[in-house]
Amino acid sequence: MTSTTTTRRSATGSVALRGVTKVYGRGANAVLALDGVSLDVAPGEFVCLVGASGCGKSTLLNLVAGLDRASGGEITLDEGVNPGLMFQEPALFPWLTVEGNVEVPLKLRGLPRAQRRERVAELLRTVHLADFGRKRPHELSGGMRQRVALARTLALDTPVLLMDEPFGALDAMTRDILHDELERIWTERRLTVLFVTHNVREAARLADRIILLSSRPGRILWSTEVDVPRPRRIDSPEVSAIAAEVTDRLRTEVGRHGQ
Amino acid sequence: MTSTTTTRRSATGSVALRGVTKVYGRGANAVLALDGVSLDVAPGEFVCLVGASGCGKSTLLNLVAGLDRASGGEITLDEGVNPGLMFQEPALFPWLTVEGNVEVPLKLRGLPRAQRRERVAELLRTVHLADFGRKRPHELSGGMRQRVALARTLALDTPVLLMDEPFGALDAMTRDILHDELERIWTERRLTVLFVTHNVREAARLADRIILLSSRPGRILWSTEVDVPRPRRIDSPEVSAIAAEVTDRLRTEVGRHGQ
Amino acid sequence: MASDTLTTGPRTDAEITGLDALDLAGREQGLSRLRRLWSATWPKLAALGLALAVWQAVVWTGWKDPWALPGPGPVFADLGGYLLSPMLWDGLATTGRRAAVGFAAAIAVGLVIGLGVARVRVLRAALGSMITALQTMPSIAWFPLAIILFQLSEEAIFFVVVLGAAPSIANGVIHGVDYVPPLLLRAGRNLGARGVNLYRYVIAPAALPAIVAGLKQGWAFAWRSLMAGELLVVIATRTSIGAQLTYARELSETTRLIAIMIVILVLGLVVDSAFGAADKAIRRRWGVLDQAGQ
Amino acid sequence: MASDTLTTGPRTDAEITGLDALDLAGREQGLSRLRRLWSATWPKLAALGLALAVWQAVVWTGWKDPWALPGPGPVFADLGGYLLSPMLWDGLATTGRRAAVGFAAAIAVGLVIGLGVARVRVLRAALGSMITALQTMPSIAWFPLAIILFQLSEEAIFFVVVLGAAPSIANGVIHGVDYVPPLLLRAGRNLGARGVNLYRYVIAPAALPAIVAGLKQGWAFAWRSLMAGELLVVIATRTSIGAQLTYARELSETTRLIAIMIVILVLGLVVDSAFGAADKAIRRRWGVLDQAGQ
Amino acid sequence: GDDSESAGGGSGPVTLRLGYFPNITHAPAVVGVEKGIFAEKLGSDVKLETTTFNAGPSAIEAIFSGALDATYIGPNPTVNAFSKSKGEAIRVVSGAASGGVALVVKPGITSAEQLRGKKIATPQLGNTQDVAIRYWLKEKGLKTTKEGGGDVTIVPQENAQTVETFGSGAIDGAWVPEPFVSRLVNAGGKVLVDERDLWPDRKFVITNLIVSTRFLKAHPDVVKKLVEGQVAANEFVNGKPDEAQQAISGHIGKITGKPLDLKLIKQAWPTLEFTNDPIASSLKTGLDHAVAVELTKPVDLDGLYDLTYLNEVLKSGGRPEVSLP
Ligand SMILES: Nc1ncnc2c1ncn2[C@@H]1O[C@H](COP(=O)(O)OP(=O)(O)OP(=O)(O)O)[C@@H](O)[C@H]1O
Ligand SMILES: Nc1ncnc2c1ncn2[C@@H]1O[C@H](COP(=O)(O)OP(=O)(O)OP(=O)(O)O)[C@@H](O)[C@H]1O
Ligand SMILES: [Mg+2]
Ligand SMILES: [Mg+2]
Repeated sequence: MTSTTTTRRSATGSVALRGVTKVYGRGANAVLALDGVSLDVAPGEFVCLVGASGCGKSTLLNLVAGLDRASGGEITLDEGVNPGLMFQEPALFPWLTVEGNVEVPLKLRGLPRAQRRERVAELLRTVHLADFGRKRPHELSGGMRQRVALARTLALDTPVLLMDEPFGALDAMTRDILHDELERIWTERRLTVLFVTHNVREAARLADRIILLSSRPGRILWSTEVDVPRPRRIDSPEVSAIAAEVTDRLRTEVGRHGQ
Repeated sequence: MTSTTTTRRSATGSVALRGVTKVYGRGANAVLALDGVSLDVAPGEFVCLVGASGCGKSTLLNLVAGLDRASGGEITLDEGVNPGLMFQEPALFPWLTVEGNVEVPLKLRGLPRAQRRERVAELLRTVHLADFGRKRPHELSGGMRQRVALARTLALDTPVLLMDEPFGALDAMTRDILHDELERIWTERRLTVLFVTHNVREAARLADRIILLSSRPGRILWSTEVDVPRPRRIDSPEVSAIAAEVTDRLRTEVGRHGQ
Repeated sequence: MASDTLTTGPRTDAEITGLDALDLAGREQGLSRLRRLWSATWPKLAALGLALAVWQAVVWTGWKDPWALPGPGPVFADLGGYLLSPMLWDGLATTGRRAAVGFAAAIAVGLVIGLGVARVRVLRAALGSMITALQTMPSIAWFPLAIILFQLSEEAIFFVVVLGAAPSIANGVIHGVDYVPPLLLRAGRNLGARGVNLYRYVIAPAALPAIVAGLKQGWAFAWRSLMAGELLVVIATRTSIGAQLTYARELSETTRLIAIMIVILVLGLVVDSAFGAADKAIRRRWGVLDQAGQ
Repeated sequence: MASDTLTTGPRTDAEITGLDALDLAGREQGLSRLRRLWSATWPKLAALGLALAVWQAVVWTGWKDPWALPGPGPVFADLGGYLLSPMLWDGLATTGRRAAVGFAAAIAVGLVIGLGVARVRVLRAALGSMITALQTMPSIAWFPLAIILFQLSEEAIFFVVVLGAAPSIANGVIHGVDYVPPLLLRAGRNLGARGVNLYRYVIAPAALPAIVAGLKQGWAFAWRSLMAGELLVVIATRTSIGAQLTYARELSETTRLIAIMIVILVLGLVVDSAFGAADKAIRRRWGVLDQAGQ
Repeated sequence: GDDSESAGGGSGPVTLRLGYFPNITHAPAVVGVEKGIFAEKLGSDVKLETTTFNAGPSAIEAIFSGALDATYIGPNPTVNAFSKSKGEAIRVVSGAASGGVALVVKPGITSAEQLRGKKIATPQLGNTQDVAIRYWLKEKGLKTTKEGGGDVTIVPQENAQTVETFGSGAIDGAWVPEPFVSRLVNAGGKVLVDERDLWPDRKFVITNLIVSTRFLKAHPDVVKKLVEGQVAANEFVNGKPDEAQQAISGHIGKITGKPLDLKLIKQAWPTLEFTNDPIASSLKTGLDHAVAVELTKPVDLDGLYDLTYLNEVLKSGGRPEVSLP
């Protein structure tokens, strides 16, 4: 196994994976979580990764985010890009107010206080939470918390957003609304988004491109461009049709493990 | 406010609400959670209750389940019917195995051991978990846990099933599969189901009838029969169309609170 | 398609704020401050009254001689005198200072050991269960060592207090650090917090509730060790509660003994409510206020 | 419509079992038993070795006279003799029995008070903070009351032990009952558990982990109270560890004192690991085994 | 409390609950118990139950609460028990031992003057030894204060700790009773003052026998037999010192788990005198001294002694009676 190299080019938001492999554990217990995944994400592209449990979606995002090291292959990000990562849970710091949470990455970057304030206010406006800055996370609903988490990630001022089932724990209505919000922010900021989901309809609603991963080992199985014009609606027949197609492929993949 | 009466008729599975009202708290803090809700559910009918947060969906189910008392109105269940209630979380007892969990209602009903065993095995087969009886809840995935919870509720041998967003916390694929399962069990056992959800598509996928509740106070706003033949598919255009219609009504209702 | 006949535009702000409003509605409620205070106070007063009544009744039966079991009357008379005497206040000052210094030292030691054990795998295996075992060592066993190390100085007292309280505090720290949700750690790292910053911004605040619980437990041990340890070095210039307690016993002053017990109990209540308030404040901020406490 | 061209039938069993298989895959792993044991043991042995080396080194410097600070050699020689003498075992038998009875009584009292306070709002307001305040009362303060109530019998010792340990246990019970997830309560009620059955099937098992934590804490208090309390009633025919400890000190038998301290520490370790094992077993069953412990 | 009532009930066999310390200054009690002298004198009608204590307070608490009928005890707790119960709870019915107290200091110190600026330990603030050294220093012109100031610093602490602190050099001397005198001497100390030299006839009380007033009223006959036992025990102790020492060592071993070193007993023995005279005058004088050094307020000791039984016993045995000053 050769070790990974993470090269950084000067540009914005592109992500490239070359034969990325990840093995957890050693010896008899070793799990091949990712097996030679190669993938190019263009700046500003919205890519959805779809796959059954344990196919290595989270592993892939962790590798791109730099929270873990690949066992082999190469991950290339643009010079100075530190991707922001969002999880299924908001992972807000309960001891800080909403403002405090959004302020953390700014503090860690050493921004002066006045600038921080301004930036926090702006970010909270972006996620429609301008009036809730002084609340604590537990005083908010799940959807609001996830929006705070989004604002906090945006505070990193990074062109690459990695999202690991960010809306998986929300109810359908809130999720619909957040889809609109995310789409708006993505367009405004020209972000590159790598979005992991179990939810095929969600993928069809959001993605420029859907990538289907196989399970154990995780490999790219199939991918498709989503050519439905935006703004889209999750109930629309076009989105439903794409969803149905991906669903069937996913089902086949899942069924393969049931025999 | 007159107090509620819960009459019990001799028959199976019908549920009737007459002007049911529920007030939480007193004085200035009082919240009118339900305001004169009347509803007739026929034996074997599958009714979905849809509505935004806080419209009293859970309150309504709790009242029918007898876990709380209405402030006014009348709830009528058939003689001897103790409705089974399922929650968004599986609410399994972590200190018991899967079998132990399913056995609890049987034990509480005083069934002898041999009969209990047989019944548990049968119920676990029903939910496709025959091989997992000796596992503990934490060793299962979310979808499997929810199936155990379903088996445990079925062990009550009740004709009325109350479900409070039972699949809300599951991923889309698992949810799809459980929709099929629930539909199968519902058909086999001729259950009456009162199913609460935020998810309009889910309601359109499952229901004979969808009832839309308004928020603060909770009232019946609108209802519709779902005439799509079964088996249905959640991505199908017919289901999507119904979902889209309900969504729009729901949005309007939600928007009303944003002004 | 039915959907075509419906609105399909992007969500309006009204829908977002409407959803937020519905989600948050009816979250906070509460009795008036005064009523809460009253409903928290009267059972305490009632319990106190009941205890006094039973005590007085037992004394009136003449079950024991008054010098063996004095009644509330003489005890409160003595307590009154005691409260007015400089002896109590000097003693409280000394004992309070010792408790503060000793407890502070115990916190320092407990934090260092706790962090070490929590983060260093080898230390955990080596010291982990030793920490709890140390809790069962009675203070008196440490007296000789305290004297060897610190002679007849107040440091000897602090030593005993630290040995009594530090294990609980260390356990609190270990528990707290162990249970920092890994998700928060990952979030913190992704936001740019590494090394010391990770401790400052994530681990320390996340472990705080468990640390406070450890401190509370440690206080009980510290105080008990102090009461014993104050006999170790009776610096006659400084009267102390621990010494007064023992002398009251040695001089068979049962009345005074009970008066001192009341003082200790009141102190315990005060300290407990201080910890309780800290705990509650944290829980409230963290949003994990228990159902029962509401 | 693209969807029409795809399969639309109900899910096959293969899909369900496939999903289950994927969901559960790679859950359990572990080192071999032997390696785990070794990696848990060597740091302890190393720590022990280090402590002994430092101790011996200090003794060799001649910093203190050997009667003030004996070295490991004489202490272990004495410990050897002590281990072979009936005195230790008689003492252990007596003290162990007292600890067992006292702790059992403390559990009973702690459970009753804990349940009462947890379920009865008035009792909580009346006694809640009193329970923790009682923890700070040193054992010696209870001696007169113990003698008044129980004369010079072993019950007086038990009384002191109970007063030491019951508050912790009660707090554990209160904490446990408070934090029973309301969802489980509602599920239990819906399944037909009311009254006693609700306690038997839901509340008691749900509160168990917190109760065990309370018991563990209570044990430390019980043991310390016992060490002090055993001096309260020295029954000539029954030697006890607590009495031996004090007499070793009174007779300035530093060697023996350290030997007894080692015995107490070992006992503490044994009891701690028993509680640790219980706790771990429960956590494992409950599925909340901590990340750090794995 | 019921036990004490039954003890006073009169009908049936009477139980006498006797306390003592496993200590050399309690030699008559230890020997009396070990050799069965009390049992013999009390006869079969009286059941003897013994309890040991390691400090005075528990014994007094036990007497107060009716858990104990009689106990051997030092002068200090005697006075406390008497005054705190307003003269009601107890009576001294016999003496037991005298002497056995000394000031042990570091070898370099040879005079009182050299104690200036030094730290001297006593067993407890305000107890007999504490008073004794303060009074002695006062007479030598050295000032002490209750607060530990003055020319010599007095450090009250447990005797066990005194051995530790003397060994580690934290104190320069101690005014303590046996066996701690001998232990300090063995640890390199030197006796500067033998307290006997400060008293008339070299006699002062170190241990006496008290009974609870209630028991005394209910069972004067039993008390008399107890006193007979005490007198007999003292006779044994004085008559067969070797055997007595052996008994003490063994008995202490049974209780503390380690026999008291026979050499230590032999070393301490000559400084003690086992007498039935409670030496009431020394108690009184000690109290006067305490008042003089401002450690106590005057206490009225009237009625503390009830020596009628002792004198009856002594008289019937043809020994000289003792009298109160
Ligand atoms: N720390 C780890 N140690 C060992 N195996 C791991 C670890 N993390 C993940 N795995 C294994 O690697 C595989 C991929 O895991 P990963 O979490 O990336 O999957 P996923 O696609 O995110 O799944 P899910 O949909 O359940 O979130 C799984 O089989 C998992 O069991
Ligand atoms: N125990 C209670 N005390 C006071 N108010 C309550 C209580 N339970 C519910 N409410 C209020 O009653 C209203 C209805 O609550 P309910 O939980 O039934 O809503 P819901 O439709 O289930 O909402 P959700 O979609 O969030 O689950 C809400 O406004 C809520 O704040
Ligand atoms: Mg994942
Ligand atoms: Mg609800």
